[in-house]
Amino acid sequence: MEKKIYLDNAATTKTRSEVVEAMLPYFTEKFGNPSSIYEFASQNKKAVDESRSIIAKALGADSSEIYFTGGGTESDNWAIKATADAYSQKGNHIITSKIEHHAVLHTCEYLEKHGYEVTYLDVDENGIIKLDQLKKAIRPTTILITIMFANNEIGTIQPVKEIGKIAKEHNVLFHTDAVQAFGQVPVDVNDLGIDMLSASAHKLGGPKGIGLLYIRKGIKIRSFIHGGAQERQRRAGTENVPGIVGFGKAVEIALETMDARAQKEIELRDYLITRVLKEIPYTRVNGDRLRRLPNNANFSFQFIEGESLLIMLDMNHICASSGSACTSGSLDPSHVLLAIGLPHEIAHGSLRLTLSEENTKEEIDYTVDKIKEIVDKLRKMSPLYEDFIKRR
Amino acid sequence: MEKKIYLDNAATTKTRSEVVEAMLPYFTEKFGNPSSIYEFASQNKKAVDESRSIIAKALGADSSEIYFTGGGTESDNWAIKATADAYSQKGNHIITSKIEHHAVLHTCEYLEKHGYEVTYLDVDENGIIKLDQLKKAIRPTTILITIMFANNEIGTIQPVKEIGKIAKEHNVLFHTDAVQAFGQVPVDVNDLGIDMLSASAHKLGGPKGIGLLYIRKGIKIRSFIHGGAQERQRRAGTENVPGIVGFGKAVEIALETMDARAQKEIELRDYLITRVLKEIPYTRVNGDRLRRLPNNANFSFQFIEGESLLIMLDMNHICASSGSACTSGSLDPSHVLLAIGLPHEIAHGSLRLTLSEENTKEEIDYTVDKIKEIVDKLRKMSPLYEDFIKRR
Amino acid sequence: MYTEKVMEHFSNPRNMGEIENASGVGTVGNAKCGDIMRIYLDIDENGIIQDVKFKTFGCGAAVATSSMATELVKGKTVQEAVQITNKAVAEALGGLPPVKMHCSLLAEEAIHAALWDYAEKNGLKIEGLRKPKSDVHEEEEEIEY
Amino acid sequence: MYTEKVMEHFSNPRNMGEIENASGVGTVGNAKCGDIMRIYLDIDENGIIQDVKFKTFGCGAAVATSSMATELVKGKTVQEAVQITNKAVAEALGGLPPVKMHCSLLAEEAIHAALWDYAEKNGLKIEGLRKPKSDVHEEEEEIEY
Ligand SMILES: Cc1ncc(COP(=O)(O)O)c(C=O)c1O
Ligand SMILES: Cc1ncc(COP(=O)(O)O)c(C=O)c1O
Repeated sequence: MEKKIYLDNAATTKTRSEVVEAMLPYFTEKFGNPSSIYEFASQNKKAVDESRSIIAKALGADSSEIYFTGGGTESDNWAIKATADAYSQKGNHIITSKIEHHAVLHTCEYLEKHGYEVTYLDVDENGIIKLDQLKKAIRPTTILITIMFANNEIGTIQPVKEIGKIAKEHNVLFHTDAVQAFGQVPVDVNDLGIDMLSASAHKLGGPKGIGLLYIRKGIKIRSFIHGGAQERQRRAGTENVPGIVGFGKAVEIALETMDARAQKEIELRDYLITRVLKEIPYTRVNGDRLRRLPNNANFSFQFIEGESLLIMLDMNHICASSGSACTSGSLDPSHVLLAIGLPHEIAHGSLRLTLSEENTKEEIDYTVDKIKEIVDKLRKMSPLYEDFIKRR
Repeated sequence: MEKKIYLDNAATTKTRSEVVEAMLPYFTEKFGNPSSIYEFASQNKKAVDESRSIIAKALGADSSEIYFTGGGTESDNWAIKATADAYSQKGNHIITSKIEHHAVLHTCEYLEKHGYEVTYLDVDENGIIKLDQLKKAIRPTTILITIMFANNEIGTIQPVKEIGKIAKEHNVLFHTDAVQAFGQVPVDVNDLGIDMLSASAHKLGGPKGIGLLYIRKGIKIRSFIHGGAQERQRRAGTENVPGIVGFGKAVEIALETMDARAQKEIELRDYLITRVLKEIPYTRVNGDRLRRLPNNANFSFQFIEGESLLIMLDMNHICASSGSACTSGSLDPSHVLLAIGLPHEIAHGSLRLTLSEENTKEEIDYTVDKIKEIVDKLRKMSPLYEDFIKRR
Repeated sequence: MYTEKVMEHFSNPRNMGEIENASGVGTVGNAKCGDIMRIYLDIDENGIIQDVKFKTFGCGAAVATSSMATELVKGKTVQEAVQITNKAVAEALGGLPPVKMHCSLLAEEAIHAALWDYAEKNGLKIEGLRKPKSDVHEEEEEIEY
Repeated sequence: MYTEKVMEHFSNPRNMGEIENASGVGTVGNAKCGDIMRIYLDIDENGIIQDVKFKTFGCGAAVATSSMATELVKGKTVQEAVQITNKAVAEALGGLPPVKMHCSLLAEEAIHAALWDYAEKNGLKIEGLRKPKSDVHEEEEEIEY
């Protein structure tokens, strides 16, 4: 098999060809600045508005509540820092979880250096926060709860609606990083009681470098990026028209295909998990088996190290990840896997496979065969495995 | 003439077709996340690095000093806010000018609300800052001088090298917003003594939504957008690979064609200015006649209002601007025109035409004919003109 | 950003011009804000507005509201003209963008200013008529060309 | 990110395996950091390393440096083996990424640990030989499967 097998859709997705097609006219033909007054540019303003309304509908939000950004990371930074700034009169306490993406964690750490206090909630062995602990963590000075919708490594989906309810009861704003969830599972901001939500186009078939922040009407957070009057004066900078158009198209398709896609991915994923668990000993699946993104499988293979596994998979044209892509090159094992209670050595030996609708059973079979072969090879090479066998 | 005449290249430029072509493979084929470990994604890392090195060379900088951002506005915000943050021990004073883009001005205003002090330097009647005033403005607590390279409305180019020298003499960091200058005129960060520089791809034939901040080696400013370890841990967020590749290609072409382009644009622009001044009475040119961007012409037509003029030009398929596009819809006259000493009524009657190499003499002739016709029509409608004539 | 009706009135403004020896002339707004409207009224002995002209320095909406305002007062009695509100002008144009609503206010004021001038000249008192707020010329500035 | 040479040694590691009744065995690193290296030495009566094997738990660089280290010590005297530095290992591989340089240090340490074991068993003192820093097993953790 010479063709590459892409199993890293949580890192980024292929931009759909329909999306690229939708974007193309906005580079060389309809290239005007949407803020310009003339007809030629106003068609671009219209295109931006159309995208905004597609996306608003997908979230159950109003168009005026959607603000385009340069990506999910910017959205997270904006939501958290601007809330901290705008509500500093009320308090200086923020609640988050130990398994957030670094876009949230490092932003919280930045705020800690600037006089804010942050509570990092624990998660259970499946990666779900404890609602009791959340309730207890709320103080009179708490201004924000920011808990991710679904985890990028282990795919666990949080009890978002319950969190929204608790936030509302305590009159605290609730932001959720839905970068991995939006487009994969249904998200309705009103039903779920979400006040702010981050998303990123490239995780759902759209282009890189474009994201959004949903801000519920009435929330008085200010700009994070100051300048021109774009995005209703809340996010300055010339609008990335092709990116916004592409984001809209990608969301449109993602929503239309969501059910069928999820069904197909869940079937393939469960087949993958079943085969791996059955055929490779000393292996576990990380994350909740039910409350989980349709396309996420995360394994730990005892006695072996993840990077070696990844490189060998790569030699077999299989693209996979050992954790979040952003931290590869780092020597620390994933903070998410440690938070769910894995010992370091096990955390080091983990593998994330995230599917798309384009993957086939044939690809999965080939992948499992290769994983089996490689795990076997690496275990033969492993002093930990040697000790384990000898001790038996 | 049915074809549109685009004379608003300072608002945004058409993305060059070569640029789009360079970007295309990175959407649907080489779509991997550059932070991923596998071969398939590492080609994207290479593409990003190549772009970075093209751009570094164009600025006379080292590759490791170029950080990609989501646009010029983000770059300005980053440079100014992160400097304020990182050097707050040294002082809380920033020097800028009255004619900066709102990306700088509103960021400075934000900092003023957070305990920083900002001096807004005056400019002379051509829009050039006064070096004496700059020197006098420097205090022991001054941590940053941020003066734009070239103005987006009147095209005036600042004495950047002299500013760099003064900054260095006083051991103050010097940031310049070169969004309008980069790609139009030569920029060498070392020769000019620039410590930080903002640029934006869509102003030089690249795509929207991608910019850069040059940060001189050794300057200890921190991240503005926190999260993953991208951009040498200084700017988090999945890299906008197609955008970065497009930016690199656009810079490559902009640099190659700069001399010929500037010559052509200057010729056309001077022809335009000469005809307008000769044929339309009660008209002035704003900005310095020599220290000026090659493609910028900015006029004030007495007794008439700019928006009416723009709409009528638009009816004749001519795309133009009355100031910075970001503030259209606002009722205030341009802060730049007021800063160079224009009275409000004159500032209201101004028109910015910014050329590209694609404009022709025929287009310019048609445009001047139309301006003449429209100004005449609007003056006939103007009570100010009526009073003026009667008073004579 | 503008309705078709606004664009139509902007492109083909009705009643643009001056009236010599007008019964009443009113000028409102100022150059600083970027809009000045002047309305000329020709009112007959029965208080009916026989003719009306305007001159406007301002944006597209300013021109269109001036044009529409003159259309609305033409042929009306002075009493009727006083009743014309900025909303009526805006509505007749199919609406205005929020940032441009002040133009319709200016048009209403310009009618009042012209009627005020007419009332003063003739020693009349017209019910509902307001004194115009300011004179444009106070704020004019000079520049060398 | 790796050189061709690193990839070549990673794909086809030399001397992978165990030696029964080895003259010296050394294990360094720990699972927490994600790398463990174990080196087996078969040393003859003249102090010449006749055979060498390794086992490694770790990243690509860890495997490749282990493989290269075994190549470098094979056939050498004990005294020569002590002189092999991490730099030599890294250079022999055409270089390592900065974040991976610690792997070559680990390889150097593993050689020393195995030689230390050999020296202890035989009551020898080898010049330049360092006592290995830590034992991996101290830090091992348990998990239910
Ligand atoms: C001088 C100047 N600075 C900053 C910007 C902001 O750039 P961007 O719109 O790409 O964020 C612009 C253009 O809008 C500009 O002309
Ligand atoms: C959960 C989560 N949050 C935030 C991000 C950051 O998004 P982006 O890389 O588009 O800035 C990512 C992906 O990298 C993610 O998976």
